[in-house]
Amino acid sequence: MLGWLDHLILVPVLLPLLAGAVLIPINETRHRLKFAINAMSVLGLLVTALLLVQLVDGGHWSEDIGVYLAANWLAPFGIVLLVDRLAAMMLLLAAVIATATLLYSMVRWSRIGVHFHSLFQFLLMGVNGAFLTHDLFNLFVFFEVMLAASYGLLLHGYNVNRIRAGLQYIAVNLVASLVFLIGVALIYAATGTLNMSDLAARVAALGAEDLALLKIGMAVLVIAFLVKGAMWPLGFWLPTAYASASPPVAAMLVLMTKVGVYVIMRVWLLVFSDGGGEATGFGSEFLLWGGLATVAFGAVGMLASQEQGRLAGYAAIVSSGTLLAVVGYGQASLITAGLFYLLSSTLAVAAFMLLIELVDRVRSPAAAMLAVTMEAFEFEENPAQPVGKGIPAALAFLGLSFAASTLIIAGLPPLSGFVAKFGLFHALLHPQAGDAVAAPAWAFMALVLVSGLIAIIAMMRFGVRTFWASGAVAPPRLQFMEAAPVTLLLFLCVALTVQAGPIFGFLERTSADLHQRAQYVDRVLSSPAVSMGAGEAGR
Amino acid sequence: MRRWLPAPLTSAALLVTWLLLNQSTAWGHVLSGVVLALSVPLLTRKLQPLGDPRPRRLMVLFRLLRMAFVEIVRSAFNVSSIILFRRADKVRSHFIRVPLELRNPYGLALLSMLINTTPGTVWVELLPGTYDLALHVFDLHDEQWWIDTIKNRYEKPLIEIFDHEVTP
Amino acid sequence: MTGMEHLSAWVVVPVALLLFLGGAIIFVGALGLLRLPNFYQRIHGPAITITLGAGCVLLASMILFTAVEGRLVIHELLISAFVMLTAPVVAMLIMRAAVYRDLRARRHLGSIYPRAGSGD
Amino acid sequence: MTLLSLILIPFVGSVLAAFLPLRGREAWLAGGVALYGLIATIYLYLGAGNGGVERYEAEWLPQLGLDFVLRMDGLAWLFAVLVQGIGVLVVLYARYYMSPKDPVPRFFSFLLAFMGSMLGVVLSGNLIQLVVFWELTSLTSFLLIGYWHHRIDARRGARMALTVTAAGGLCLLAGVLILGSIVGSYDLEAVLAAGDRVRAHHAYLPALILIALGALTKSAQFPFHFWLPHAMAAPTPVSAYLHSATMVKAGVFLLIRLWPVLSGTPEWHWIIGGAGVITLLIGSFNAIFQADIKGLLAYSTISHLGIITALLGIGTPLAVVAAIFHVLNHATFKASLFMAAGIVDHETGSRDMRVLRGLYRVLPITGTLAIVASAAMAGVPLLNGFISKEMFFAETLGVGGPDEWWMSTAAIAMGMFSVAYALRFIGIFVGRLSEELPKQPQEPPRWMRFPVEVLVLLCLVVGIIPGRSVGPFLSDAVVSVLGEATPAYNLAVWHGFNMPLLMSMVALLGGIVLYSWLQLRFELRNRSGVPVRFELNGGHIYDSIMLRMSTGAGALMRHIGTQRLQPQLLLIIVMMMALPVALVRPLPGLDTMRLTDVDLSLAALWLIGGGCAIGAAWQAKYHRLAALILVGGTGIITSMTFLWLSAPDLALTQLMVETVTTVLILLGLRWLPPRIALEDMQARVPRRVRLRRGRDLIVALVGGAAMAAISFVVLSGTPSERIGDFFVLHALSEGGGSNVVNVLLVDFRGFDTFGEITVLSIVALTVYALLRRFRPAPESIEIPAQRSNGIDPAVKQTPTEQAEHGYLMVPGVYVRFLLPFIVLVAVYFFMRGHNLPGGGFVAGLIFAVAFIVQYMVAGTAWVESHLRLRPHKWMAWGLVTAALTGIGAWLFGHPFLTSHTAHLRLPLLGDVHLPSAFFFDLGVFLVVVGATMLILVALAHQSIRSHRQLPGDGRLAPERDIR
Amino acid sequence: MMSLLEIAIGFALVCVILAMVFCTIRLLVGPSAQDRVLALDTLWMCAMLLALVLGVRFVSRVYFDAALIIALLGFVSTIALAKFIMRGEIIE
Amino acid sequence: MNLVIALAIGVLFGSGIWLVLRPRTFQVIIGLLLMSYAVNLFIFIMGRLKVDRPPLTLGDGLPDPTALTDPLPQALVLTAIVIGFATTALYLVMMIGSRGVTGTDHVDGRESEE
Ligand code: NA
Ligand code: NA
Repeated sequence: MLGWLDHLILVPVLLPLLAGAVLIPINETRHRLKFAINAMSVLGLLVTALLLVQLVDGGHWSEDIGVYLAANWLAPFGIVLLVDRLAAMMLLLAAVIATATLLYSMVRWSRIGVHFHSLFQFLLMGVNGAFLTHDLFNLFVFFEVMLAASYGLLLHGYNVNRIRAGLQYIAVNLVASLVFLIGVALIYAATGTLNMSDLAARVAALGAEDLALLKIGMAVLVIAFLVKGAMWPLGFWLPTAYASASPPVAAMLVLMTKVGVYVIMRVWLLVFSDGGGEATGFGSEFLLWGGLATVAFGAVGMLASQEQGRLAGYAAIVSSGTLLAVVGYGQASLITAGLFYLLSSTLAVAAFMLLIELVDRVRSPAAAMLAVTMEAFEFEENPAQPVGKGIPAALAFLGLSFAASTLIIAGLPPLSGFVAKFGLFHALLHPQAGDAVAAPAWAFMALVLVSGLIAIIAMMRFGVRTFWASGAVAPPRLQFMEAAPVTLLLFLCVALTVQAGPIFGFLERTSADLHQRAQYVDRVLSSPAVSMGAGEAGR
Repeated sequence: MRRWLPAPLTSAALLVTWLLLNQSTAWGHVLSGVVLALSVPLLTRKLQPLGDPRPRRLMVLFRLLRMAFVEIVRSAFNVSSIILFRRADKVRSHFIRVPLELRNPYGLALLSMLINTTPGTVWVELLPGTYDLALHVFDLHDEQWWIDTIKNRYEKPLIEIFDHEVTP
Repeated sequence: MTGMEHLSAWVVVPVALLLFLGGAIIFVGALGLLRLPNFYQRIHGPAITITLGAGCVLLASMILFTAVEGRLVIHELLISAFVMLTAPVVAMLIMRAAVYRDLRARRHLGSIYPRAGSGD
Repeated sequence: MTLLSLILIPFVGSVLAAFLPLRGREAWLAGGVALYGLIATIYLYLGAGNGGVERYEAEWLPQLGLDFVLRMDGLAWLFAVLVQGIGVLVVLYARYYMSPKDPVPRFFSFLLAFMGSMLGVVLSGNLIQLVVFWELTSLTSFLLIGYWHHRIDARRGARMALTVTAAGGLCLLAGVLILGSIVGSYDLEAVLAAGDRVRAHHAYLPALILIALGALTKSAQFPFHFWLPHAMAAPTPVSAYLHSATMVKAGVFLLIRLWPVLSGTPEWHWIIGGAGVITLLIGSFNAIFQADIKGLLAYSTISHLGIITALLGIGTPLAVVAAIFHVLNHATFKASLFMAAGIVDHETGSRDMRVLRGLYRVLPITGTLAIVASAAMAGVPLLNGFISKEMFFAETLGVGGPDEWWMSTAAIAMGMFSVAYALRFIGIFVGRLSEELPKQPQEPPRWMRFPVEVLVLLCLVVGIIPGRSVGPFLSDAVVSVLGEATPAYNLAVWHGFNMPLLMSMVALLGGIVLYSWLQLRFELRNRSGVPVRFELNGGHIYDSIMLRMSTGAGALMRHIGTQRLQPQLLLIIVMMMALPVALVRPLPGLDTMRLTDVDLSLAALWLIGGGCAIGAAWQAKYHRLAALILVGGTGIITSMTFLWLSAPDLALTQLMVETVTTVLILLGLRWLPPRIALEDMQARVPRRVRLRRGRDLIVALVGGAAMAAISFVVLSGTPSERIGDFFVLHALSEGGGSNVVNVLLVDFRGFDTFGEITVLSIVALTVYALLRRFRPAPESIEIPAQRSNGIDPAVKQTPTEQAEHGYLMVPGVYVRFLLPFIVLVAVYFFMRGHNLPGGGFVAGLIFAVAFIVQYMVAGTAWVESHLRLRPHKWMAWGLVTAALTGIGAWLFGHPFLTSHTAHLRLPLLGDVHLPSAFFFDLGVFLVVVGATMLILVALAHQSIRSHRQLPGDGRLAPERDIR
Repeated sequence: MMSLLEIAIGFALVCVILAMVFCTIRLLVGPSAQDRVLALDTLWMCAMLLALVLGVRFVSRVYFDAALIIALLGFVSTIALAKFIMRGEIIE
Repeated sequence: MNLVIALAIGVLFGSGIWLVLRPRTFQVIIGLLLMSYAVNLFIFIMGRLKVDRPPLTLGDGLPDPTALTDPLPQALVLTAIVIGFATTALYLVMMIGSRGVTGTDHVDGRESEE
C-alpha cells in the first residue's frame, strides 16, 4: 500500500512545478511575493531531500530503494521514479545549491530579467526529475526541462557575451539532445524497453544482433551524457557558458554538469556491472581514459585561463573528468571516494562561482556599480537597489572564502577537497583484495596530483592579482545576503571534512547499492501497483 | 436574441460542421453541437467586426452557385487543354481592370471566391483607393467580354444578395 | 481491404472513373505549375488541381464510404468547404505579393499597373 | 588533552587575532599562546621525555585508516620546544618590529596559524595528517611572505614558495600514500615498525623519491633551493621564524622521522646525500656574494640545511645525532642573526651590505650580538655551531671508505665559504659609518633586542657546555629515532687533536684567506652577484617555467580546445559515429538480401522529401526563404510518411507543428537582414574554406550513410519482445481510450507529457523574457516594403487600415469568418483525442493558429484591442490543471497521475465516461495554447516596438505588456 | 470489378505523387520566391489529396483527419509566406 | 519500404549535419529542423514499419498487438516533436537576438578570422 511517505519521492518534481506554474502569472513588480514563493518551494525541497535521505538510509523501504510507479502502471510499462541513496544524496545536493543560489540572487539577479523565479523552479524540477527517473525517455524529457530552463536562466540579463555563449550552449545542447534520442531509440529497438532496471534485467539474455544494437545505442547515448558532463573533447561549451552566465546561474550550471555524470554512473553501473553477460564492463575503458583526458584538458585550461569564470569552468571540467574516470574504473571503494569528491567539488565550485562577482568588486569597487548599470541599461523596471553598503571585514571574508574554495578545488589540506583526493588515492592504492595496483591507477593519481598543483598555481595567480596586486584600498561593498550563501556552501565543505567519517559510511553504502544490480531489478520489476479493483491485470 | 445568438448563420453552419465532423446525429452530439454553436461565436465575436453574413435572396444565391459550378468545370477543362496542348508563348495572360459597384465585404469575398475557384482567373486586389478589381486572366481573348461577364453574371446577383443595406 | 470486396459495379465504376478523372486533373494542374513559362501563368495550374481534382477525389471518397459503411458519409463536404474558403485567400495573397515584388523590381506588368518607379 | 591544546590553541588564537577588535594587543595574544604552548610542552616532558610517548587519538575517517592522532616522543618534543620557544621570541621581536601602519591583526593571525600547523607537523601520529599540516605550513608561509602584498617581490616570493612547497607537498602525499599501502596503515608507529618490509618492497623507490621531493622542496634543497632567497621579502620576524628556525626544518624533520623506515639503502644515500652535498656547496658559495643581508642569511640557511640533509644521507647513526643537533644549533644562531639583520634594517632603513658600514659605532650591543652569532654560524669554537659542524666533518670522513676524500673536501670548502660569508656579514659593523643611510640608526628598544640576547646566550651555553645543556633532550630525541641503534656519543667542545679539528682549522683559516682574496680581487664588499656566470638560476628557471606553462597552455588550448561552435558540433557528430565503431565488436552486418525491397510510391515520396532536404541544405546560406520553404516540403513528406505508416497522430501533430514553425521562423526572419551573395562568390573561395567544406561534406555523407545503415539494420531485424504490446492490450480496458498513442501520452506515460508541457512553458517564458530586451539589427528595422516607399500603398497604412479598407479587406473576410470554425475543429480534435487521432496538443496548436491568423490579417494592435488572450495565465492554468489532475489520484490513495474514469449517466446524453486523463489533456491544451501564443505574439510585438522607435534614438519606447 | 477500383486508386495515387514531384521541382527551381510559395501551397494540397486517396485505398477514416487539417489550416503557412514576400513582415 | 525509409533518414540526417556544421545561424536552425525530422523518423521506425495498422483499438474484444504497429515509439516521437518545436523557437529568438546585438549572423557571434 502507498504510504504518504512514498509520495515524498514525487515531491522534488511536483513542488517546483507547481511553484513555477503559480509564479508565472504573478506580476514582476511583486518581487517579495515571488521570492517568497520560490523560497518556500526551495525550503520544501530541502526538507524533502533530508527526509528522503533519512528514509533511504533508515530502512524504510526494502533494499533501501524507494519506488514510485507514476500513474500506477507496473514497471517496466509505466514510468518509474526511483530513490536510492545516490538519488537522495543528489537531491539534497541540488536543494542545497538551490538554497544558496536563491539567497544570492535575492539582492539583484532575480530582478534583472523577467520570470527568473519560474525558470529557477523549473530548472530544479528538471534536475530533480533527472535524478529520480528510472526511465530513459523520461530522462530525456527531464533533461530537456532542465536545459530549457537553463537556457532561459543563462540568458537572464541580456548582454553580448551571454547571447554569444547562449547561442553556442543552445546549439550544442540541441544537437546533443538529438543524439540522446537516437541512443534511446536504438536501445528500445534492441531491448524493447526503456526502464533502466528492465534493461539491466534483459541485457544478459540479448542475442548477438540486439546486443550489438544495444551497445551502439549506449555508445551514442553516452555521447549525449558526456556533452552535458563535459568530457573532452565534448565539453568546450562549458567554460564559455560558465564565464558568461550570471553568478547564480553559473552556480546552478555547476550542479547540472554533475547531472550528466550522475546519469552515466546510474546507467553504467546498473546495466554494465557484473552480471551483464557479454555486455559487462562495456565502455568502461573509454570512460576511464576519456575522464583522464578530461582532467588533463581541464588542468591545461585552468593554466591558460585569463578570467575567473573560465577558470572555474575548467575546474568543473577537471571535476567532471575525475568523476568519469571514477565511473570507468568501476571499483566500489573508488566510487565511494568519487561521490565524496562529487559533493565537495560541487559545493566548492558553486561557492566559487558565487564568489567571483563579489571578488571582482575588490578589483575595482566601481565594477559592481557598473555591472548594475550595464545590466539595467535596457531594463524597463529599474532594479530596486544598488549594491549594498560595505560590511566590516568584507575583504577578509572574501579573501578567506576565496582561499577556502581554492583549497577545496585544488584538493589541498585541510578541507574536504583534500579528504576527497585522499579517498580517491587510497582507493586506487587499495584495490580489491588480492589485486595489484593497476597501471591506470598510477596515471590517475599522477593526473589528479598534477591537476591539483595546476589548480593552485592558476587560482593563486588570480587570488594574488585580485587581493594583493589590485591596490584596492576601500573595502568592497557587500551585502549580507550575498555573503551568506557563499558561507553556507563553504561551511558545508568544512562540515564534510569534519564529519568525513559518517559521510564516508553513507557513501560506502551508496556505492555498495550501486553494485547490486539484482537488487534494483528485483525492487523495480516487482513493485506492486495500488489495486484499482477487479480485472486490472496491468496494475 | 441578438445578444445570445449574434450570428445565427454562423451558428447554424457550426452546428452542421460539428455534426458532419462527428458523423452522427446522436443526441449527445446534437446537444454538444448546439452548445458549441452558441458559445463559440460568442467567444470569437470580438474579432469579427463584420458580424454575421446576411444574404437575402437565397434563390439568387443558389442560381449563382449553380452557374459558377458549371463555369468552374468548364474552365477547368479549358485550362487543362491549354496546359496540355498549347505552346506556352501562345497563351495570352493579362491583367485587366474591372470596376465594381459591389461594396459589401461578404459580397466581395464571395465574388473573389467564385473568381478564384474558377480556373483561369485570379483576383489580385481591389486597386488602391478604388473599388476597381485587378484581375489576372490566364488566356485573354477579349478584355471587354471578361468585364461584362463578371459584372453581369457575378456582380449583379451578388449586389442583389448582399448590398441591401448600404455599406460605406 | 475491409468491406470493399462486396461493392457493386454501381459503386465501383463511378468511383473508379472519378479517381481516374481526378488523378488526371491533379496531374495536369501540377504539370501546369511545372511547365508554364511565367509565374502569372503558373498560378492558374494548381487552381484546377484544387477545384476539380480535389472535387473528384472527394466525391469518389463519399460514394465509396457511403457504400462501404451503408450510410450517408458526406463529411468530405467539409473539406471542400474549407478548401473553398482558404484557397482564394492564398491565391489572392500570392498574386498580390508577386505583383508588388515585380513592381518593386521595376518590371512591367501591363497597363493597369503604372510602370513602377513613378511613385518615387 | 594537553597535547590537543597545543594544536588547537594556536588556531583559536589565530581566529581571535583576526576577528577580535584587539587594537594592537594581538602581540600579547600571540605571545600568550606561544608561551602557553611552551610551558605545556615542557610539562609534557613528563610523558614524552626519557623514551616515553604521549598520544592523543580521535576518530576521523576510520574507513580509510585516517584518524586524528597526535604523538609526542623525544624528537617531536624537541621540535615542539623549538617551534614554541622561538615562537615566543619572534612574537616579542615582532611586537616592536612591525610598524603601527601595518595591519598587525592579520600578521599575528597568520603567525599563530603557522605555529599551529608546524606543531601539527611535528606532532602528527598519522602520515596523512602530517601531510595535511605540512601543506598548511606552506599556505601560512605563503600568506606571511606575501604580507606586504603591495610589494611585487613579496607577491612573487610568496607565489614561488607556495608553488614549490605545495608541489612538494603533493609529491609527499603520493609518497606517503604508497608508503601507507606498503605498510597497510598510515599510523606513524606502524610505519616506523615496518622499515624492513618497506625497503624490500618494489614500490620503495617511488615512495622514497616522492617523499624526498616533499622534504627537499620544503627544506630548500638543490634543485629547489631557489624559493628561499625570494621568500626573504617577508617581514624579518617571519624570516627568522619560518625560513630559518622552523618551517624549512620540516623537510629535515620528516627525513629524520622516517629515517628508520627509509634509510640504509644506496638510493637513500645517493638521493638525500647527493642533494645535501650539492646544496651545502651552492648555498654557501652563493651566500658570499649576496649584497642583501637577508639574502646572505637565506643562502646560508640553504647551506646549513644542506649540511643536515647530507648528514642524514650519510646514514650512520652518529650522523643522525649530528643532524638533530645541528637543527637546534642552526635554529638558535640563524634566528638571532635574522633578528639582528632585522634590527639593522629597521634602524638604518637598508639591508644593502654595499651601503652598510661601521654600524658598530651606533649599534654596539646589536653589533656584538650579531658578531657572536655569525661566529657561531662560521663554526668558531666555543659556540654551538662549532660542535655540530665538527661532528659533520667527522662523519664526512667515513663516507666512501678511508680513501675517499671528496665528501670531506666538499665539507671543508663549505666551511671556508661559510667563514667568508660570515666575515662579509660582520663587515657591516666595521669601518667608518656610512653616510648614505636612509635613516639615522640607534639602538632598538630594549625588548626588541631581548630575543637576540636570549638566543646568543643559548649559542654560548650550548657551545661551552653542550652535554649539560641540551644533552638529555638531544638524547631523548635521538633515542626516539634510532631506538636500539642509538650510538654512543660524547657532546663536548674538546675531543683532542683529530681530523675534524684539523678540518675546522683549515676551514676557518681558509675562509679568512678566501674572504681577503675575494675582497682584493673582486671588491667583494661592493658586489651583488656571483662573479662566475651561473647559468642555473633557479628563480629565473622558475619564472620561465611558469611563463612557459601559461603561454604553452594557451597555445596548447588552441589545439586541444576551441571556443568556436562549429568544431564542437563536428566533434559531437564525429564522436557519435566513431564511438560505436570503436567500442562495439562485432558491428551488426547489413542484410544485403533485403536491399531490393523497395516501395515505389514511398520512394517517389522520399525523392521529394530528400530533394527538398538537400535543396534546403544548398540554399540556406543566401536564400533563406527558399530554404525554409524547402524544409516545409520535407515536413509535408514526413507527415505523409507518418500517415502512411500507421501513425495518424504523428501526422496531425507534424502538420500543425510544420505550420506553426513556418510562421515562427518567418516572424524571426523578419529580424535577420538578408545575406547578399557577393558577385564573385564562387570565384574566390580560399583553399582553407574549400578544405573545410570538403571535410564537412564527407562527415555529412558518412553520417547520413551511417544513419541509413543503422536504420536499415533495425528495420530488417526481428523485433524483440517489447513493452509496446502491453499498451495495445491495455489501452482500452484500463486506460479507457482506444487511441493507444493518446492513452500513452496522458496515462501510461503521462509523466513524460507532464515534462513536455513544462518544457514548452519554459521556452515560452524564456522567449518572452529575451524578447523584452530584444534589440534588432539596425538594418532590419525597416522592412523591404518600407524601403521601396511609395510602390506599395499599404506602406502608408496602419495594419488596421490595411485590414479595413486596404488589400487585406477581402482576405480578412475569409479569415475572420473561418475563426469559429477553426475553434470548433480544435474542440473536435480535443474531444476525440482519447479514442481517435487528436488530443490536447494538436487541438492546442489548432486553437493557437486560429488566433495567429487573426493577427496576420488584422494586425497586433487591432486584435489586442479587441481581445486579450492572456497566454501567461493559460500556461499557468494548464500546468496547474495537469498537476492537480495528477495529484487528484492521491485522494483515492493512488500514485500521481493514476487515471480514474467517472461513469456518469446524464439525461439525453446517456452514459458518459469522463476519464481524469481528459482533464490532464485539458491542461496540455491550455499550456500549448498559452505557450504557442506567447512565443508568436511576443515575436510579433517586436514589430510594434520598432515601428514606435524614434529615428536617431537608440532607446525604445516603453512597451505594453502582452499579459 | 475489384481490380478496376484498385487500378483507379493506383492511378490516382501515382498522379498525386507525380504532381507532388512536379511541385518539388518547381520548389527547387523557383526561380522567384512566389513560385516557391505557390509550389509549396500546391504541395500541401497534393498532400491533402494523397491523404484522401490513401483513405480510399485503405477504406479507413483515419486518413480523413489529416486531410481536414490540411484543408482548414494548410493555408496558414502559405499566407504567412506570401505576406512575408510581399511586406517583409507577417504580423504588423 | 525499409530501404526507402532508411535512405530517407540518411539523406535528412546528412543534410542536417552539413547545415549544422555551417557558420551561419540560419543554416544551423534549418539543419536542426532537418535533423529533428530524421531523428523523429528514426525513433518512429524503432517500432518497425506497418502500413495501415494505426494503434487504434476500436474493435470489440481483445486487441491483437501483433496486428497493430508499436504505439510506444509514436508516443515518444510526439513528445520529441513538441520539444523540438519548443527548442527551435528558442534558437530562433537567440538567432535574431544575436544578430541584433553582435551585428553578425555567425554562429560564434563574431566573424571568424579567416
Ligand atoms: Na481562379
Ligand atoms: Na671518506
